[in-house]
Amino acid sequence: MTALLPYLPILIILSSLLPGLIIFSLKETQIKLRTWLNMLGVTVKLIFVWLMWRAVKAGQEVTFSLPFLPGADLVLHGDALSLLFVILSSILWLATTIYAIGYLEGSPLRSRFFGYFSLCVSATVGLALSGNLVTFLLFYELLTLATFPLVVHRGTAQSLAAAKRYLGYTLGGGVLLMFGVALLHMLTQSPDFTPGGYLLPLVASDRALLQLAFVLLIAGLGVKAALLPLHGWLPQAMVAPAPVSALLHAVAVVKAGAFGIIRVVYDVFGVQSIQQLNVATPLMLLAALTILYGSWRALAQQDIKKRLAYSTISQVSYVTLGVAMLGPLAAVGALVHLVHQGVMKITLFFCAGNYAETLGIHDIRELNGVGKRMPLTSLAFTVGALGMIGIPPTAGFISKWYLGLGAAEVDQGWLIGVFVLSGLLNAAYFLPVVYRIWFTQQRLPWPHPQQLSKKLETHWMLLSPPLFTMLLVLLMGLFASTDISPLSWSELIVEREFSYD
Amino acid sequence: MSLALGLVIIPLLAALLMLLWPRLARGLQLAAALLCTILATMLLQLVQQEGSQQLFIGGWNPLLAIRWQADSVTALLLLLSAVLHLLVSGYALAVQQRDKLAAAFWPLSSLLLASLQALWLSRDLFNLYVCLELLGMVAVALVTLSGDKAMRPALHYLLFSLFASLCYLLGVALLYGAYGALDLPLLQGQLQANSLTAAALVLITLGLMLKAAWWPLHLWLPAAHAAAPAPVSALLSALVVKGPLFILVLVWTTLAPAAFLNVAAYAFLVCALGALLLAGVAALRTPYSKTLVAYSTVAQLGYAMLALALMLSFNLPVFTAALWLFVMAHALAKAACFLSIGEMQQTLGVKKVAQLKGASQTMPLAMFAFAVAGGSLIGLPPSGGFLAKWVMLLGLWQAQQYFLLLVLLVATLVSAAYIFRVVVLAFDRAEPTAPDFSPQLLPQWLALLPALAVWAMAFFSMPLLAILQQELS
Amino acid sequence: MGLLLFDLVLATVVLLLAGTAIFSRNLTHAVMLFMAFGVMMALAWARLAAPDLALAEAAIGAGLTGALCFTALVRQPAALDSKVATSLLPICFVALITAALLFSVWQIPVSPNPALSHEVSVALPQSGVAHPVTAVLLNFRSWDTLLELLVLLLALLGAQQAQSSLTLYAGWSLSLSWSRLLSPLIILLTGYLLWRGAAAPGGAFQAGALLASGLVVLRLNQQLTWLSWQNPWVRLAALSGLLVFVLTGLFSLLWSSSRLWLEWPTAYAGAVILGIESFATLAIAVTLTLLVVGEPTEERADA
Amino acid sequence: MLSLYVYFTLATLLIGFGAYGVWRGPELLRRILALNIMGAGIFLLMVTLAYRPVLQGEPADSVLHALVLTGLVVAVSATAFALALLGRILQKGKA
Repeated sequence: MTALLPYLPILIILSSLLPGLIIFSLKETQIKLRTWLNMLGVTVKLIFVWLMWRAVKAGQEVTFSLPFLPGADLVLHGDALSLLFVILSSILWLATTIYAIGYLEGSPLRSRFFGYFSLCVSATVGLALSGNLVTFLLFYELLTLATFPLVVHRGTAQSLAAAKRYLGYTLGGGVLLMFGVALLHMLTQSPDFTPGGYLLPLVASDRALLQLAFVLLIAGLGVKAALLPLHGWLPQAMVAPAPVSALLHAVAVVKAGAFGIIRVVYDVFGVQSIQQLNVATPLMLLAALTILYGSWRALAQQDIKKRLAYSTISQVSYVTLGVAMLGPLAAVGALVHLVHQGVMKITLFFCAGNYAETLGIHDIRELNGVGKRMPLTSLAFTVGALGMIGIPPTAGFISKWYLGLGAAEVDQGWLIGVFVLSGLLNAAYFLPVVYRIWFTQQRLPWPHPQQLSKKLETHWMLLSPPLFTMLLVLLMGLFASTDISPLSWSELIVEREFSYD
Repeated sequence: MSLALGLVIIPLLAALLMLLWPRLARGLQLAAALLCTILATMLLQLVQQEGSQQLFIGGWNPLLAIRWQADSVTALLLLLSAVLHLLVSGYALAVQQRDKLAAAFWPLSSLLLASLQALWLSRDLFNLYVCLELLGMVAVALVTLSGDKAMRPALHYLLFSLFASLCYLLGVALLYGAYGALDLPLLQGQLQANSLTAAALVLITLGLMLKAAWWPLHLWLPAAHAAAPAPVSALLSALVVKGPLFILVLVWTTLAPAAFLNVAAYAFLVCALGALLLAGVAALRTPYSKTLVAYSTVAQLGYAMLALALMLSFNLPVFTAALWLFVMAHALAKAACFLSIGEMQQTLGVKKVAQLKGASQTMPLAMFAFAVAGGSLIGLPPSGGFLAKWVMLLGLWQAQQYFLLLVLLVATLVSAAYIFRVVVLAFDRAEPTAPDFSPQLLPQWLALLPALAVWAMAFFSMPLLAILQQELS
Repeated sequence: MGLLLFDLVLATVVLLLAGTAIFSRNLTHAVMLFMAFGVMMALAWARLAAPDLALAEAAIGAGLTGALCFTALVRQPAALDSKVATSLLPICFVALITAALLFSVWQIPVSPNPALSHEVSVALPQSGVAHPVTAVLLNFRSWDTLLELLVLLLALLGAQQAQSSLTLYAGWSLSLSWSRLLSPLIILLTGYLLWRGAAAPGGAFQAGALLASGLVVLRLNQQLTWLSWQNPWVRLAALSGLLVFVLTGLFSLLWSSSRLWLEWPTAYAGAVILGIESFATLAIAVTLTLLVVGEPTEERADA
Repeated sequence: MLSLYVYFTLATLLIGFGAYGVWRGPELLRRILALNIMGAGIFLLMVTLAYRPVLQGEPADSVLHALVLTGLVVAVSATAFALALLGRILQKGKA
């Protein structure tokens, strides 16, 4: 067992990479084999993740490294923070895979889709496990490359345009990140991520360069995290199939950016250097602005997925904001929101996809009375929406609570104002939808109804994932104080991050 | 040194035998390519263990004889050309019947390898002239394999190439007139900074820049490279333009007096900027897919120029490493690009970029090869192109060249734009161009091989850099 | 003084010929002037103590190139009157560059670095031949010569790729009897030139070019119909120079003590060089002939 | 001594003429001719360089002579190739 331990990180990546590569070579008609491979990959990955979780919880270091660049090996490292992201993406991958199999039933080019889908998750997990900046950069770019075919998958003029824009933003961001990483590498090589950062000795001598590096890194990561001026790709990328949107928004892309910001702030620069460099406040302002802007724009969208997209822009910046506050409580809020937002947003996207796939509904105004036709889906949607607003006992409440506490802790009272305002806006764009679903009568016939199941409201593969994630949203909220909740895990991480001295 | 000799003589003899017995051509080609690859690997090991090797041909005094030298860079280049020759030969074998590849391809490509290997090894100014001329003639002869449509580009290429060789020869003649020697190591440090030397160096540089298609002297390249058959374009873009580049680096790093270095660096810098930005934009605008790849060659050579300029103005070893890394990464990636584009052109029967629509459905492997190779051209990790760019970035940060960093940023985005211009189109599902015949798998895989090789390069960065560092110490 | 006057007159003539060749309105005239230019050039080289080169230039530079140009001329479109664009800006530009070049050329030291020439005279006794140019070509820098043979071969291979089906030598009509009389003479002369090359001006290229001219004449008179690339023996002959060169090199590599590439043992050097030269002559002659006359095709019948 | 400069000048002028012809030549054939004239200028320069020792009563520089001989063959080969290509182009133009 212990002999396996150092190889766990690479095994976790390979468990989705290898099935992905095999799936590429499959014929369109080999559906069974493809499904089987997908499921095998997920299961194996979950087993490996569980093993790693046990090890990390027991305080063991799990590191795998390959020689790569001089001064920067390819390091895969399992610590508490990376595990948080790994677990999130593995579990949500399971849900999304099932969902995608149901969603794409009968559509062409599925081998290509599932191949890239697996590559995408491999890249995300690799990114989570990256042990230094160079490795992170590598997986960050691979993630761009793996998600691009998914965004463009439908092959319509609209998705081509969206994919071009997506590439323009993300490759640009990738280049900025690369420049920043190279700058830091020139200054100190690329050591492993260390709690508390490794740049403190340089703050006095290379202040300006470090500030520049911070700006470059945040700009590069901000593209994926959809920070304010760099968010333009996200609403357009909505043309992708629903499982892709779900994955992009909840797990892979935006979270990769947010996760990167966490890593850069805590494990590369460290709280102390950030404070001395005076770079946290601009980031905080930017994040706050993005939160309000995203919510405000979401209000005006009539397309369900577009509204969810702007909501994502807003919600992901909670994570950034929590990181930028530099206080332990805010950090807990940020980390736990990373998980909670992922689960809630994926629920919402699954539901939106169900509406579109079963009844052909894309517009909010067509949702009238859908609660009667699709009660389970609508229930999941409602729970997700309530979570987004931050109503107890959902998971969203927990994270917002901690973020508010964090703001008070670092004496940034105005941020609480931001949270309240954003919460109100969230309510303003989610509650009317919920109202329409449950409390209004159907006026028009469904745009494009399909009979996907005899007994259930829709195909079971489409129905079970949102129910599963809905359950998670509730459980994470209700059992937040138990040992295995994301909250206590986040507290563990923060304890390790902030107690380095 | 007998290894190096084998590297030149084996393809040469193979070519002669192919001409005598055309029936044996394919077998001989493959055998020679394999043998050369093995020998080149052995030579690289030898050089790593025992340091650089020298040979005075005929055993005469250094003043009289032609000198061969196999240092680590040379050994790497020898290996690179042998490997690429092998890969391209494999592809050519796979498609020869379908594409009606002329029988002359085999001896000519073998001669190309022989002349390249002779060029890498030579350290004699006049012998380099003969090698250059040889290389130019083989290249033109290979371009003509495409038949009628290639004749005019081929003739233009030949005229440019001849003019360039004459410029080079004139420069060499002036140097000989002034210093009475042709051997590079002997001339090292001898040159004085006067107008005669300046004129000689300018002429040599001009000739070599023309041959290497350095912006703004690249005008012959896109037409010639686009007109040739795919395996030939691959060889031309990957290897042939690197020959003059190699000589240029040799001349400027060993010969040029220190007083000239700054001026030259500025000149190269301007050319590099022009290449990176303007040629990149040209690649973005051309309607033809092969021309796009050819312009990308011009643009990518800009990185090599930039590295050379930086090498001359800053005494940082990273730039030397960056230069050769760029050369190698570009060679592999460009070969893959040309082979995959050629494969798609043949199968789909199209020439324009816009007609590659939907290629990721009809020919996924070839498109994948193009994208993967393109990733290296852009500099995405973990590819050879990334490695080169990374090394250069470190150097630029170290030298605090913020303007150049900005240029590099823009150039990277431009290259990403022209690569993804093709890749995005390939995902278009509306009315994809239907293949003329069912796509063949083997050639597509063979086109993918160099692309995979360039991505593998990043994982050998430590040994590669070690080899390149050995050169500097 | 007289010599200087000769130089000046010669220079003026050469310059005039070159200028008119480039600027003449009529392409046919241009080619003829170019041939005359070649002859004058040969004269200049003879004056500059380079008889080998004068010979080669007369045969190759003026004769062969001229002949090739004429064959291309036949295919030029009828409208032969043309004018070199003489706009002011390019002329000034080129003139400026030329002036700069001239300035640099004048800086070349009049007394050269003697090291290399000295080295040649020291090494000459070991080279196996008495004529220094031949020693340089086939011993000191034999690698250059080998590659040069390869260049020649490549020209042939390239030209074959560009082979046009139409051959246009119908205009040539030298009588058969003349050519029959000429050919033995030419072969004799070739042998002489080759043999002489070891000690005095002359050698493989001059001899090869001469032999080629004889072969061309015969070939154009419908003789030697076997002389085509399709014939394996002809191919062997065209490749023989290179093959013998390389194989001799490899042989000496294996048998000599120092195991150096292209090192001829002093005792056999003379014989080795003569052998290589003979085959080189044959190869050059065949290659040049094939270059000039091209492949015979069916359309030739109407000649 | 002065002769040397006469030939130096002649060579340079030939190179200049040739370069101009290559650049502005109206027909491809003319450009090929001009290239040959430029080449002849360079060879003349080399022959003149080789002549320098003769002024001091020594034999001419045989290495340079050999180089010129090699250069001549290379030049004629290239010209032959270029003319063959030209022939093909012109023939196609006619057909």
